[in-house]
Amino acid sequence: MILFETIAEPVVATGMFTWAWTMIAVPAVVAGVLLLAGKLSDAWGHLLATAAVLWSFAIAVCLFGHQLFADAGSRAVVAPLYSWFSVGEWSFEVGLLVDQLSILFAMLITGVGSLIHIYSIGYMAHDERRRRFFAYLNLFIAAMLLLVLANNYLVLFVGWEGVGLASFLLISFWQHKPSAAAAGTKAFVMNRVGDLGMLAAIASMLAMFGSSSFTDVNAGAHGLAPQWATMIGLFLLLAACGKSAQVPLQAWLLDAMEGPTPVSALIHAATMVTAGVYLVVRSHAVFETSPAAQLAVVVVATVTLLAGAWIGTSQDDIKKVLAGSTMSQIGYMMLAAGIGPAGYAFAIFHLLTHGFFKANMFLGAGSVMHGMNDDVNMRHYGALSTAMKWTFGTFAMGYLAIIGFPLFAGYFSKDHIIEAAFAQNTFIGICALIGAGITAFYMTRLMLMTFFGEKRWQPGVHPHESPRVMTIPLVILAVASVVSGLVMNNWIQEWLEPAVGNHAHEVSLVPTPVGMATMGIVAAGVVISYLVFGRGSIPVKAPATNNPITLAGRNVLFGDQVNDALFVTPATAVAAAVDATDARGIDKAADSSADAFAGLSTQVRRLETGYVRSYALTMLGGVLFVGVVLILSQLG
Amino acid sequence: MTFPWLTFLGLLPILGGLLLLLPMGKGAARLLGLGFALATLAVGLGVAGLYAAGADLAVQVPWIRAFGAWWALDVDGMGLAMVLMTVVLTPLVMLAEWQPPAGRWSAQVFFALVLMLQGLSLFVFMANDVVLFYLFFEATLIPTYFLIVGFGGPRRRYAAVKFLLFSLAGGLIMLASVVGLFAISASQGAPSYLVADLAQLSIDGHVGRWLMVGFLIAFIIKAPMVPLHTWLPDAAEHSTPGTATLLVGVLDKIGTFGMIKFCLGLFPEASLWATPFMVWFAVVSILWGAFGAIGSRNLMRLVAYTSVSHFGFMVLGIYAFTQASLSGSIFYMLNHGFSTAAMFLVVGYLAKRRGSYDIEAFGGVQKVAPVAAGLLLVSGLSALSLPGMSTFVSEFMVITGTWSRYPVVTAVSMIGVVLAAVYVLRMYQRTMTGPVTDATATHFTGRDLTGLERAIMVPILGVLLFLGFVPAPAAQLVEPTAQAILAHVGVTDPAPVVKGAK
Amino acid sequence: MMNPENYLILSALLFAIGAVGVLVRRNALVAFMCVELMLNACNLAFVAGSHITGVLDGQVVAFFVMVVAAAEVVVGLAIIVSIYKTRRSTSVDDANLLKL
Amino acid sequence: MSSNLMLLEMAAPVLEWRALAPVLLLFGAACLGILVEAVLPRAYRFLAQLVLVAVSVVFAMAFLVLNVLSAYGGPVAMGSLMLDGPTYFMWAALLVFGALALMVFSERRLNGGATAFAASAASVPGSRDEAEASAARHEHTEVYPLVLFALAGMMVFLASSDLLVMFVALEVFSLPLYLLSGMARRRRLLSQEAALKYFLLGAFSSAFFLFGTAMLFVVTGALDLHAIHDAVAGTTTERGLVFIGLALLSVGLLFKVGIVPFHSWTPDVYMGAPTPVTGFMAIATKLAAVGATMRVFYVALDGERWTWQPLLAILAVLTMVIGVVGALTQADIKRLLAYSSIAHAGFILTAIVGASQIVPAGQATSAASVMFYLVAYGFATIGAFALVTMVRNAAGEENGLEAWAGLGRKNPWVAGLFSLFMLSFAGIPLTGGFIGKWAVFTAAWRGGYWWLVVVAVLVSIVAAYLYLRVIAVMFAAEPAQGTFVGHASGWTWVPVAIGAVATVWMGLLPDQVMQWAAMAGGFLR
Repeated sequence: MILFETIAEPVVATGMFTWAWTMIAVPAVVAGVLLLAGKLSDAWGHLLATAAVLWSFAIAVCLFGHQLFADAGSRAVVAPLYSWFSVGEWSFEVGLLVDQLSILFAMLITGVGSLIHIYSIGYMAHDERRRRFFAYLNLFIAAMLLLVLANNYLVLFVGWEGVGLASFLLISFWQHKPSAAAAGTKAFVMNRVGDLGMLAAIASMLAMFGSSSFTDVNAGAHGLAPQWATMIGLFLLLAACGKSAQVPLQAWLLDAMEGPTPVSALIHAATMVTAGVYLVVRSHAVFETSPAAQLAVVVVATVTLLAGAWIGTSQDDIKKVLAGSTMSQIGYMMLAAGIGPAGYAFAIFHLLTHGFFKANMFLGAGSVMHGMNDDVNMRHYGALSTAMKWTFGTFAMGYLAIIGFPLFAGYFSKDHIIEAAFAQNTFIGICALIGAGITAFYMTRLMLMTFFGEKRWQPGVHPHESPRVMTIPLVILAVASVVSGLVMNNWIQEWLEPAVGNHAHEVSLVPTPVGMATMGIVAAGVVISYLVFGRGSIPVKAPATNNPITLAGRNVLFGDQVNDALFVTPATAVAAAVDATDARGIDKAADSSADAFAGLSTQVRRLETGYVRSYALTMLGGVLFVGVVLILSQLG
Repeated sequence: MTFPWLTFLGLLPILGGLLLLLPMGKGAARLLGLGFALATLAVGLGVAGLYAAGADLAVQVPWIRAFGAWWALDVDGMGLAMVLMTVVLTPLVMLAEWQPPAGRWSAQVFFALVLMLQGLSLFVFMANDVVLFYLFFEATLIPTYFLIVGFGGPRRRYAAVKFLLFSLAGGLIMLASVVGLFAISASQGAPSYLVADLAQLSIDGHVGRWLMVGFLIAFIIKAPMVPLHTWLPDAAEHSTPGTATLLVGVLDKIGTFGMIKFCLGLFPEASLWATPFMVWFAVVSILWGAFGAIGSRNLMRLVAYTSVSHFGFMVLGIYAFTQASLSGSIFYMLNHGFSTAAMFLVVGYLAKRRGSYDIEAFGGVQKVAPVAAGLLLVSGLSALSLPGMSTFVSEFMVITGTWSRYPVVTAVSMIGVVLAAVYVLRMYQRTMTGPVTDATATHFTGRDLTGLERAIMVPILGVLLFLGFVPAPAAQLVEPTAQAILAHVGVTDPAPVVKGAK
Repeated sequence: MMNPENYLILSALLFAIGAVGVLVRRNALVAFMCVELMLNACNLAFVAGSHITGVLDGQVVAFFVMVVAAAEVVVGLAIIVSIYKTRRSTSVDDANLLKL
Repeated sequence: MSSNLMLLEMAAPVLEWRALAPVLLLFGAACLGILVEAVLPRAYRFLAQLVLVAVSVVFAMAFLVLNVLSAYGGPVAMGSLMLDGPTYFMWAALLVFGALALMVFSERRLNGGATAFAASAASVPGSRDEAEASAARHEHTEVYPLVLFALAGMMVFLASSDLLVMFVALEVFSLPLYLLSGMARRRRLLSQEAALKYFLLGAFSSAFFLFGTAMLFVVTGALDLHAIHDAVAGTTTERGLVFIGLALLSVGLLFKVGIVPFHSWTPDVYMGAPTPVTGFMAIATKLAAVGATMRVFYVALDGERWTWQPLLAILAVLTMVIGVVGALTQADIKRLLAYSSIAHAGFILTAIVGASQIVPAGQATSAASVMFYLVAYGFATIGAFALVTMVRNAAGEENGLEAWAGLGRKNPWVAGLFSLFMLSFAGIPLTGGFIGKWAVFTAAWRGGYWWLVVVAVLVSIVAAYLYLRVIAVMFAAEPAQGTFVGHASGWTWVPVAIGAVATVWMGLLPDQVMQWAAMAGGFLR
């Protein structure tokens, strides 16, 4: 379906919109200041950083307000900043596109980002490197905003890599832990694999269109040869897989939980990992030109949503359960994005609600850990609902939202996706449905293991509620988890239509048959989970099992093993082979040719016997030689 | 006649170097050396200013009349980029090597050799006559040899000889081509070694190919490309960081510089003929170098191997024959100089404290020397071409430019981008992170980088960051060279496939 | 009268004998005498050549060569005698310190 | 000597005194030098010889310049000598190198007040005679007249356009060199052995030269080169004799140049001879022999070029390879330089093979390239051998390469200058050696011998290692015990300095010398 003509050309920024760049610049500059100023800024660094994000948030809100009251045709605004470079026929501008899609992201990023900054003031209070943490967070905010506000793929890519860097820095923030350092490296490298897709996509766009701006690509996409449309689509999908931890590039996300919990909440739940979804939606014109690429997205998404859920069922680490859940939920978003125009708005819708409730739950988990001496093993929790009332209450809101309890945020956003999936393909729909059930199962398991049942606290642990600076963000996010679905349900489709070219569906609060089925499945999941985990006691050590499903889940579906077997081991072997070839092949050849010359030299020197008569003989031989040569040259 | 700025620019450091050979106090020698380097920097910037103002800087005086060789100097965008890189890096290297390693030759000699090397390199980048180029091309080897032999690590003799022999081998093969050029030039009228005159001859066919191959082999060794690269890791490992910086950052650029100026400039037809081979050759270098870096157990070797990989990208860009890729390659040359300098110098700082370049010898440094670790990370990020660093822009130009002509080749070469992340971050992970080892605690506690060491890094990283965000000046500087070469070769960019998209 | 070319053949033979003599004789004096024989073979060739071509120069050359040979003898003997005084041997094979 | 049967009356020979003045001055001075030895007391001989040498060389040079400036040339001495461009150029070069070499001969400070020559060459080594002569501070000032004879002989040799004159000149310059080789003060056994070998093989080779001449004479009835050229061109029947003549003649010439397989004497003689003499021989003999070789091949045998070009090409390859490879593992510096001189002869031969003789005005012929090469090589050689005399141990000169280890630390100047000369030998740019190498390769390629250039270039790579090894030993190795750099006087330092300056000058601004060479580039027939 060709929908490009519905997309309005963005207007050039005026007034408030000319300030848009400060959203990015202020956190970026603050990050630089904090890093360069060093210890001088230890005392006030975190406050400055928080202020910087609040500034960005304020701008985002103002712009959003501006757009709300502008007429639909002039909502999308482009703010050119400067010409980055140009070469040949290609020119690369740095410009911001503040349209209906990006402003939602900007608000999510800065809004959740602000809350997490505030939360972190408390969470990281005792860390001696807190200033550095805030600098990295600000760096992330700036890069993420650049990613979503860019008006062309290249600048997007800059942000894309920027968030990758920030993610690396923050995952391995506690560098003295080898596991954290390794996790950071792993995340960056696997992201880089995805980045190849991005790079290839941009290169293809340049080759195809001579430009990488969204406008040009969207306008030209319908002219693509099918195979190139598919190629570009697959490249973009690869990029999205890397950033959004979709199968097959999913393995880094669980390890990324080595980072401080606010990082997990902000980057690896609410914002960065959803960038893949943003990319696919942003590139809708390309995908619409290639059904094959769309199908690939759908397949990847479905596999991931099930895989993530599967992982979530078997992990004991609270953050890893949430991480599995994140994978799964992003799978839903990707699924929606892959479905096509029918799903774009739902993808973004779920992305936003997920941003709220998942951030909420991650911060909640952080709060729990804060009270449990940074223990993450749920088997050491239990009965925390009384010890941490605020945490429990807010976490419960998030829980209800994610399982899709009626009228909570997830109820709207996820149901729409499942419905759209059914409309697309029954099998996919069933998979999505099953995923919802599993989600309910593992989230209930998490709730039960953490907040209910008997105390399984380790000696010396005295759970306590977190300080206000941490609970207030939790409350705000909990509220968002509850209401955001209801607020946006009717509005978002229409709002996004000019930006992503979706079709507005009629949505109502009354459950459709699919919605009813979903509720039924979710209820079943909750009940089964209760039957398994709610009644008996939970062993403090994970019981040994031969159940392949559990084993696979605990081992993250053997993603690391697969990567090791397919990539790490061969790469190591190749590196060793290269080393050996250089040392024992090329160098040996060079050295032994030197030796050969030395040997030859010894032989040549033997001709100098020291006997004058042999010299004379050599001369006479020379005379004969000369004669022979002369004769031969006459013959020839 | 106007003042011969270019001659002056090249002679100034050489004179300084010769002056430094006279006996004098150590302190005075170093200050004098630095003074000459700074003066050269000033003159270099002045030349850049004149160039920007559109002044005609060309010098052309008969040099060896019997052979039609000229003392011909001129700069184009590429030349100026290399000149500026050289004049900026030299004083920094001097500051970084203010105290040469104990038990080696004196700082005075180091400074003298560095200055001579600088002057000779400047002439290489400015020479507009093939013989003149060749003269300085080979002459740079001598001070470099002594820099390795006089100040390097335990196996410096082996490394220096290997370096010199590989380079000389290439250079002498090139000499055969230089000689051949004369024969052709002389047979077609008055012999002239001026690049412009030779370019007019359009030497095609078998002769052109063979002559081109002679040049190419020299530049392949210089650049260095697999399989003629093994001298570089050894040379880097067994020289001081400052020497390695000049060697890899400046001297090796002559390889790619020469490919553009001489292979493409003099033998367009033959260069096109060599393209399929060179493109794959470049890809092999990219991957080989990257894997070599991954397998390295020594920091200097690692950086050297990364350079092999990066040179692969430069060569790929050159032989893709698009404006983007070629401009990207030239820009890459500039960036790589700074990026490698950053890597080598930081590695040098670390090794100076630890007393070893072995990766295994480090661990947990970040905890006790965060600034050193941070600078290593930033340098590493520039090596892996992170956006925001100028290296990204150039690598992007190379990749996208090449893609528009050879998508499959480019796709294979892009594996190198991932491997770059692997070798940089693994190195960082193994040396800087993790628990603080005993050795680290002993050697690094309270010994984070000094003010001078930090100050040295400022201009290097500053250039990388500035050109990362504002690459336009550099891109504009190098693009005319790329355009001229492509026009000379007679190749135009592939047009966008989808018409009217823009 | 004999064919003058026979003289050339003779001179070539003498020359060859001289050359082989240098190769096979160990005594420096004898070896040197063989060189003299070669020179004289040349003289013969010159004179014969003079006869063949009818140009008198060849005969003149012979005189020059004799003088040169005499000079060579002087120098040669000086060297051989001095080395004999040192080594008490005129075998060229004993003079074998300089090699390789 | 051009007379024939019809004209039997004797005409008084016409001699162009002014043209021949350089040669005659040297011969005269040499004869006077002999008289000095006979007449003056020992104490005054050294000074007197120096004065004689200085006066004769300076005036010879002055006449030479005068003649060049007044474009005075052509066949002289009844056609037996040809004063053409190459003659003048190489005469000048010989005079300069001869003068520099003689300065090194005069060095006495290094050796505790004695020269490098035996106090009494005639006395038995280790005998009382010798000890007494040493104690009495006797010295052989005969070396000066000997060198003057050799020098004059060389000048005649390369200028002669008559094979008989060439033969006589060959002997005139060879005989003094045989003697000089045997006069070393130290290691006299080696020195005498060198003299013996040099003499026997030299005499052997001159016999070949003479027999070759005879063969050509038999065919052509002529001795002067021009006539031979014309006659050979007209000969169709006696080709066999022409070839024999050509081959044997080449042996005599190539022996002096040091071309493989006629090179065997070189390493032994270079090693055994007193170092100043080696230095002198290394350049002067080579220069004269190359000059004469070119003259014979280009003037007399030009018509046979298709015959001898492939031959010389093969010999060039052999020579380069054997010279370079043989030097690779040498442990004695003089022997190493001897092999190196063989290699250089090979490089020179490439240009001779190219035989590009007719080029547009202002460009370099083969001869011009070769002459430039020789000059560049000569300055480096003089300097290098002068430096070799300075590296010593307690007993005297130390030529073992391992004993040179770490010389760079002990005396950076000596090691640095020696490295400069090594670099010039290796043909590294910024030295005259590079320009020379480039010039000869160019000449070879121009003559169509591009494959020879490729081979030469490949050999140069190995050659570079050879010289590099010496530099590495001096700079990179730990200093050896017991070796030191002796304190030399200006007699050594001045030639070194001149050599160094000229090497760099010819590397950087070779135009002037190249112009001279190019102007002198053609042999007159």
